[in-house]
Amino acid sequence: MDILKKLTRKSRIKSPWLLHFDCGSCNGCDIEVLACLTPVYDIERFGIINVGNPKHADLLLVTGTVNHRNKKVLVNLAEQMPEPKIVVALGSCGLSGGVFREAYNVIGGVDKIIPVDVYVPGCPPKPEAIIDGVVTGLEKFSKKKDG
Amino acid sequence: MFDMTPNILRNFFHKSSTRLYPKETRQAFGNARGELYNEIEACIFCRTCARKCPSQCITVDTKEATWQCDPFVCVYCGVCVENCPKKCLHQKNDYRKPVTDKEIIFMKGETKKKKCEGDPQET
Amino acid sequence: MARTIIPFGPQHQVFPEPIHLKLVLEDEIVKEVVPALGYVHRGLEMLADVRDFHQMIQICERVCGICSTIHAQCYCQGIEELMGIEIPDRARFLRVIWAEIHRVQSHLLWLGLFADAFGFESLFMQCWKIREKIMDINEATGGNRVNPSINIIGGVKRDMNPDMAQWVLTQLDLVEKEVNHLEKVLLNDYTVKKRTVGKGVLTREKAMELGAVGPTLRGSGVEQDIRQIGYAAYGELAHRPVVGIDGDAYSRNRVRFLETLQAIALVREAVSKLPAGDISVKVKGKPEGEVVTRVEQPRGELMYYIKGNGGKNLDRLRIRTPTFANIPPLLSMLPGIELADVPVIVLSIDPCISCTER
Amino acid sequence: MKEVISTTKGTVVSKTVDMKKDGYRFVTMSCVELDADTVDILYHFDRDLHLKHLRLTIQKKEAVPSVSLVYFAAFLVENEIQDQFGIRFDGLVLDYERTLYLEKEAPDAPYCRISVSRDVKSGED
Repeated sequence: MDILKKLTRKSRIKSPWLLHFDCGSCNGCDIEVLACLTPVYDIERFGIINVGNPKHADLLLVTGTVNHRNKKVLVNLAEQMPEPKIVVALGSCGLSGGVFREAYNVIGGVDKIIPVDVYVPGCPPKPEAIIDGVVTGLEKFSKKKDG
Repeated sequence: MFDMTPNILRNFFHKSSTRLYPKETRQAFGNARGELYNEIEACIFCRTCARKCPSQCITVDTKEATWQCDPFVCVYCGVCVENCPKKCLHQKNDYRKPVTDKEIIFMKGETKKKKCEGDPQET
Repeated sequence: MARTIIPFGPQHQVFPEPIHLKLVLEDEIVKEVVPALGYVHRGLEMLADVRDFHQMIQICERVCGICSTIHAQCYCQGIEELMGIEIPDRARFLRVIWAEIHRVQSHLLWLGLFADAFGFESLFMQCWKIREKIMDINEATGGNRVNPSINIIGGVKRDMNPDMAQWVLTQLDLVEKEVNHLEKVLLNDYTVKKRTVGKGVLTREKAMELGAVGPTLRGSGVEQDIRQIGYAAYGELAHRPVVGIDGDAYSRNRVRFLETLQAIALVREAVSKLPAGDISVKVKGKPEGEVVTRVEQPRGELMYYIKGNGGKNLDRLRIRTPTFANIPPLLSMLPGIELADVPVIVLSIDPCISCTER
Repeated sequence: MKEVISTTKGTVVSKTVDMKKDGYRFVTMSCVELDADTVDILYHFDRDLHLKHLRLTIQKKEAVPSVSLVYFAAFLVENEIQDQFGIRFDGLVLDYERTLYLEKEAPDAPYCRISVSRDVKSGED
């Protein structure tokens, strides 16, 4: 069993599956995440696949200022992901609320709702920065204990 | 029926369009707006940047001669750089690297003598 | 027949953004649709209270990441009208150039996502591959891939020197060549036609009544495009709206495809006519009074209502985005179609939820 | 804004019907707070790229007759105004009951900055 567990773990690091959720961003970060998946940046060459089901995902990419309505969805998605998991917050909005910090329906930052492992600054971050962020996340992932 | 096939074949015979990012890093464009930094020696702590910033990420204390910027709030719009009277604010062409912990850029300069304190117009 | 209610979204593979649709089905046929919004609502119109009217440019730009330049352009245009500022000719042409580059980017993005909605993965990848060239243009000329931030009140921030303009044109030539290769696929391919022809029909009358805008309206045969007003430099450029006939998903697809080519042609014309001179004028004073200003976004008519009170903060900033106007037509398109076609129809209006909810 | 026609609560629906007969397309509505008690509601219409506006000045506590039966497209923006200003619209085709954008945690009628007034529906829970 131990070998099997180790193998699963290793494969999760070598080929992490990614779930992307837009938590109220302006779309800029989302299209950059999508741009990462398309030919020019093509993160699938690292074995990273974009999945729609949180139960299959190892990495959660969250973009955007969190608001009162979608925070429930965010918590729900994060809870459904198997442990260990990595949460990457993208863009100024995801980190702190960015320019919208003072708006009335903005909570401001993903880390106010769920724990965040990697912060990727930028408005929006370039695809290169997103790749860096995912790689930094995976380093952290390999150190995390099994849940 | 096979209208996409010529495109796919063409892609086979062309150079791959993928940028092999971690292996080859692309030179950023000269105009690109990236990481913000301050040449603190030249800064006169006039607070123009803090006032003009649309996301209010810069805090300046004139008395203590400190300049603070929260890079996680900054939207990299470059308004502060354009408005700096001393031209001591700059943006690198490269983006800021992802980190695992939040940080704040904190800079402390020397308190300027009376001659240019608080007056951005004076050079 | 038993009725089933299927929740569609907020987190769904087809949409990059969260929108929730409650679909009431009978068998496989959609009978009724109730949209639930609010997943992206930020309330940024209220930020006019805490930010001055210059800072609002950057905020307006971030209403939507796909059409950011055009939002900022519309806002600046409104404030200029309030303050009675005439911007230099060169700035007017430069605004057109950046806006049209943005349109190409947005339409290519949409063509890709649309292909993805009916499972044509390779077409999606191809469109997005072409789009990266436009993103490079944005970065090289404006400084950022998505939010170039070039509009300021009184003109534009950055100039385009002849070398740069030439480089932009050569890049656009490459883009045009590649887009032309896709013409046969997007307009003739069996798969594309099978999934789009006759789906989500919006008749001309219905489109007018429900207040559709942009390619959704033009796809139904109405020749209306805000660029015809001739704001910025559009009055001096040859431009005729692209119009579809059938009002189905295919017709909207065709309109957007042809508009992509038209936008490239407009950039070329604007560069050739680019006058010399200043790129901005100095702005003095504060906006006072109220104004309604409109521009054509990739998704349709964008309307800003601005009310200033002579102070540095605006009294009211109201943004009516094209997707907001296109949601009622969408609700009328959906009933009567099969569940499997819902993503295709929803995407055919080019939904931009962050615009809609602001 | 050149062509602005003032209306009252009684005539707004009939004027909208006239607009529809004339072939105008409904663009949108804007709500502007004037002072603590009154707001302006502007109805924007467009025909062949030509804009026309109706202006309705009302008390915040009053209910406004909805035009969503005339122009279906108005239901979204009327719900939005209900959310943001707390003004009630009578006869909405689809009433979200002030939950279109805002959850309970969010501030009530956030766009009324001068005084937050909540329209108390008779017998509300």
